[in-house]
Amino acid sequence: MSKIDPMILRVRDVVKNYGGLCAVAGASLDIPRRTTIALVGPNGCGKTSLLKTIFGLQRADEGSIYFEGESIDELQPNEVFDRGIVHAFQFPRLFNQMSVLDNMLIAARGNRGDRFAGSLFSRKKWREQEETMLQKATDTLKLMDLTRLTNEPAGSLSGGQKKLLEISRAIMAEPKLLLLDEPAAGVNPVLAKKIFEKIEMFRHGGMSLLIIEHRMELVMEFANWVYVMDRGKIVLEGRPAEVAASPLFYEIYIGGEPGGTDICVS
Amino acid sequence: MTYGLLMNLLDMVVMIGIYSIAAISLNLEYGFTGLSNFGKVAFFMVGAYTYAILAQAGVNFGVCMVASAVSAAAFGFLVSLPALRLREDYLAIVTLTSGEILRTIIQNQGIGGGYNGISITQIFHFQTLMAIRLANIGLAFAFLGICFIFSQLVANSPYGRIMRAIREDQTAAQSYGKNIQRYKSQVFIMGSAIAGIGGALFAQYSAHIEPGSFLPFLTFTIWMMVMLGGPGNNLGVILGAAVVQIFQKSAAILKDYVHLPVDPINVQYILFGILIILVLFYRPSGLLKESPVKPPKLKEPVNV
Amino acid sequence: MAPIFASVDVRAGYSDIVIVDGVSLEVEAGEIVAIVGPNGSGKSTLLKSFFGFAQFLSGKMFYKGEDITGRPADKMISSGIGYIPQTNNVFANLTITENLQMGAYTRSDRSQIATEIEGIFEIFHELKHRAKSFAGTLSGGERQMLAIARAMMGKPSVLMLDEPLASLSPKSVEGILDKLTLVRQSGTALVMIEQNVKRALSFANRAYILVEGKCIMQGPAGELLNDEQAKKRYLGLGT
Amino acid sequence: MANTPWAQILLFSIQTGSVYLLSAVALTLTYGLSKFPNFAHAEFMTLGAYTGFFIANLLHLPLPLTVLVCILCAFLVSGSLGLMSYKIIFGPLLRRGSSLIHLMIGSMALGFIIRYVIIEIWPGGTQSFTLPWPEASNIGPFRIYIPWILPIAAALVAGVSMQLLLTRTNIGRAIRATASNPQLAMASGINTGRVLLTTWFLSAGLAGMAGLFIGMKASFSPTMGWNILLSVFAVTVLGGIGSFYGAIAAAFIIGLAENVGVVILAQFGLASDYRTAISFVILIVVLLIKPEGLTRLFKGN
Repeated sequence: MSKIDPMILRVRDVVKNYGGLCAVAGASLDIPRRTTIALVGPNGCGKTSLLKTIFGLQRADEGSIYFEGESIDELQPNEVFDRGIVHAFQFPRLFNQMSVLDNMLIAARGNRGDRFAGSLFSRKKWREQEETMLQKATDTLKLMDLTRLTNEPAGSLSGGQKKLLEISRAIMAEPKLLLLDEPAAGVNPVLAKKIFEKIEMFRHGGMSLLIIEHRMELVMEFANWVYVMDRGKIVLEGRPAEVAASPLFYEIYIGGEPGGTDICVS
Repeated sequence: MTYGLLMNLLDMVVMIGIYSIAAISLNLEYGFTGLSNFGKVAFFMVGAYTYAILAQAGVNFGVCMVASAVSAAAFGFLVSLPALRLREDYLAIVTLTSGEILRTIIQNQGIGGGYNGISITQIFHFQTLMAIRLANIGLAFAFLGICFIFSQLVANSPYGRIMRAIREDQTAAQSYGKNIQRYKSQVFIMGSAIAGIGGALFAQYSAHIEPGSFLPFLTFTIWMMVMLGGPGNNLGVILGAAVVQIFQKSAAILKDYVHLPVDPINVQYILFGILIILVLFYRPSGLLKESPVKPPKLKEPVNV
Repeated sequence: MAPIFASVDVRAGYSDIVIVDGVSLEVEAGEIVAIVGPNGSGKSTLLKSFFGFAQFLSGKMFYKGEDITGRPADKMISSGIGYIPQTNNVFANLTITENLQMGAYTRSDRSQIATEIEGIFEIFHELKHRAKSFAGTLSGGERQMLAIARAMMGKPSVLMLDEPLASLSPKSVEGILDKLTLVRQSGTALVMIEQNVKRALSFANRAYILVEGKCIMQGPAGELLNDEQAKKRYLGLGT
Repeated sequence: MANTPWAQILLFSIQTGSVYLLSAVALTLTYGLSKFPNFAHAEFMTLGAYTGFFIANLLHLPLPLTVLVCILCAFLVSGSLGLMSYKIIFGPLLRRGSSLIHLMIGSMALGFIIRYVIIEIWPGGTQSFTLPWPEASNIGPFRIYIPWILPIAAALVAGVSMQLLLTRTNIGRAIRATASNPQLAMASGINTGRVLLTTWFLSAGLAGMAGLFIGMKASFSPTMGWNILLSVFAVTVLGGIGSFYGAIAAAFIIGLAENVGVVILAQFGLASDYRTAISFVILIVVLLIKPEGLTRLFKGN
């Protein structure tokens, strides 16, 4: 594909099984550039599994994934990261014994000192680079109100702060596409709203987002498009208001028996 | 007797220098990167035998040292190929086994004299034992200094930050673009090279080495130095090496000079075991805590 | 009548993340209580914290009038409170019969067990012909069935189930609900977590609605079912 | 060894396999439940040999009785030590959430403590039993000597008893249940703490028995357990950690590989010291190609 793909990410018929149980049963979705896409659905419907598959943390059993028109199915997470996708975990996976700042600097791209030879022989160069990175890290931390914790070990943060740091760290990596797994879970509603406002700011800066989120008021306010997942399949998509008004959506969340088979056994 | 004691003391200082080098090498692997190398003695042994064989062939000291580091690094690379893909418990078993197999090979294939070992002419030929020991102290600490500075430079750079990140959470490190396989392999090679230098100095100083000098207990001793001194802190592991060495030498001296109902060497091993378990329980971070990587200061102060 | 099981002002979570923030719950003997709420509302954490599988931060628990706060999981089970986790709720490497035997682990009347397993197979006849297969070979619906059968072997007075109907096909859902009705008829009270409000409320006697770790509504299931306000707040659409 | 007839090599393989079976089934039990390789397992074996040695010198009973008492004592002494080591060291460390590496280091430390206590009590290196075994005799193509046959018989008895224990008794099923799903085991009212204590007792006890048989076969020293530990690890990994049947199959595979391998190596003029190298190669290959070992072949354990 020579022309620029209008979709930054295309997911086609992805299937992922765990042992005999099927987590993702042929899901497809598209993410246009500079949009916030919400992925919603009941517990255990395969959302987190889909996100992990996109990021290369696990291999899809079937289907394909294209990022900016190129297949990324076979890539390791670090290679997916290099392409420009960043994944923030649902339960923060911080480097607990390292300072908040170190956690941020790890995410920075293109540091000369990341390489062995560079760390020893280009000391001056990476020190200069780190000054710029430091500026960016402190700015981001400030935005997330973590400034006063800059030098604390990440492990000593409270639950909500860890969540904020997980997201800050992802932003530090300047993703083209950011995958967020429940950014608002476990944080109070005021903070959750704040997180989303900041995310919105980054979208205006050119980032695309795929967010798993349960709080419909946040989805309504911030998402441009919603995919609803149920039992491993995308069953509904549309604008937030359309989805929220759809009877099927109510069926899935609140009641009724949407069609479908038992957990597929392979 | 006082002369004897003094010589023992000097001997101890030399050994502190040599073991500190080994401890620094394990600290790179375990302390900073979280790799469970339970076969440290193998890399130490490769360095020692390379040095011994080359020195016997009349090769110049500097070349011997470089060759020891390189051959240990090569062996490290070889072991790292299969081993670093594995879980940490498997890595421990495989590295441990490599050391044992290597020792078997050296014994049975008659490498460096097989079971009987190999003698090495020392590089210092002074009149008195005291002068020789002092010179060895200088030599060991010079190399310790080099290894220490190297290790500090690596550990306190963005590279070192990644090493720590791999230790804390491999998946998260990989999710932030780090090719963890490559980093682990590089660290393993670095650690092996430094262990090789330690081994070479050990061979040079001991004047005679044999397979029996490289038992798994040596690995355990080095681990003890790191655990006790403080994983992730290079000064800490040197302190650990000193404490363990003082302990070990005291037991040996005690055995020579005092008659006890129990063998102090045995008691020392037993106490080592107990000490390590106590450290695991009450001071898992060791005597000295890890220091964070220092980024350059911002030119303008941050307004909090 | 005094409740058979009660929790008072429970706060629970993981390490320092508070997920359940002050939930009080009462269960009468023989009734079906549903705990409903959207994803991440803390339903599952609440149940887990009762057994110490999530951190029980503060609050009290009572069983048959006795304070059981802080009792270890195995003691909770042996005193008559059964628990079925949402996932991994069978011993995959044990046969179905062995799974049932593990369910009766805490009982002292061992001689009865063999005959009771026969009895259980009468109710859960779907499992009978596979008695000797490993539980790991069962499908999702069958696993859930076995999990319930296993828990019933312990003769609990209260059985707590974490989303027993999640990701099941409509047919399996019906099958499970049938069995749960039988369980209830045997006198065991049920505490059931369910995301699907309509399904839960039409099955339960009473219900608690959890949103963001707090109980926002409670009452007889029938009343909640027709409450528009409840529906809105449940989805986070109302105020 | 090069001229040993193949029938005899087969017998030796079965005998080696039997010893590995005892030791590896034991190791896999704690490895599967506590999730770390216990390096002190080596010393549990050594202790079994020395306990038997001590008892045999103490007693003046008919040979069969002596052997029986030795086995019992080796089992009980090593077993009790295993139980205590879990209660005092590993249990508390696991509850504190110690890392895998810390647990391994802790088990190595414990191993050194036991080893040097043994050296302190029985100084002087190699020891051997002075039991009045009947002379070796030829039966068919085999040359039979009681100390060679003993481990085979013991492995058979222990294997069958373990099988019965694990499938027919409540505690045995609880052990398997805890290995399969610890949280659900707790949610079934199983006191998992007690289950773990039991497995550590059983595991160390069996290791003690294995050590005793190695000791009876020839001479033994304080490093005896350590010397075969690597083979035992190879068996455990090949069998698939925590798999009972896998460990049994793997024990005989490694036993055969080592005995046949040594003969083949001898033809190339290589020493029999390389037998550990054979299991090492198998270990590496298994870890790289099939890290789950033989478990898939034996589903359900």
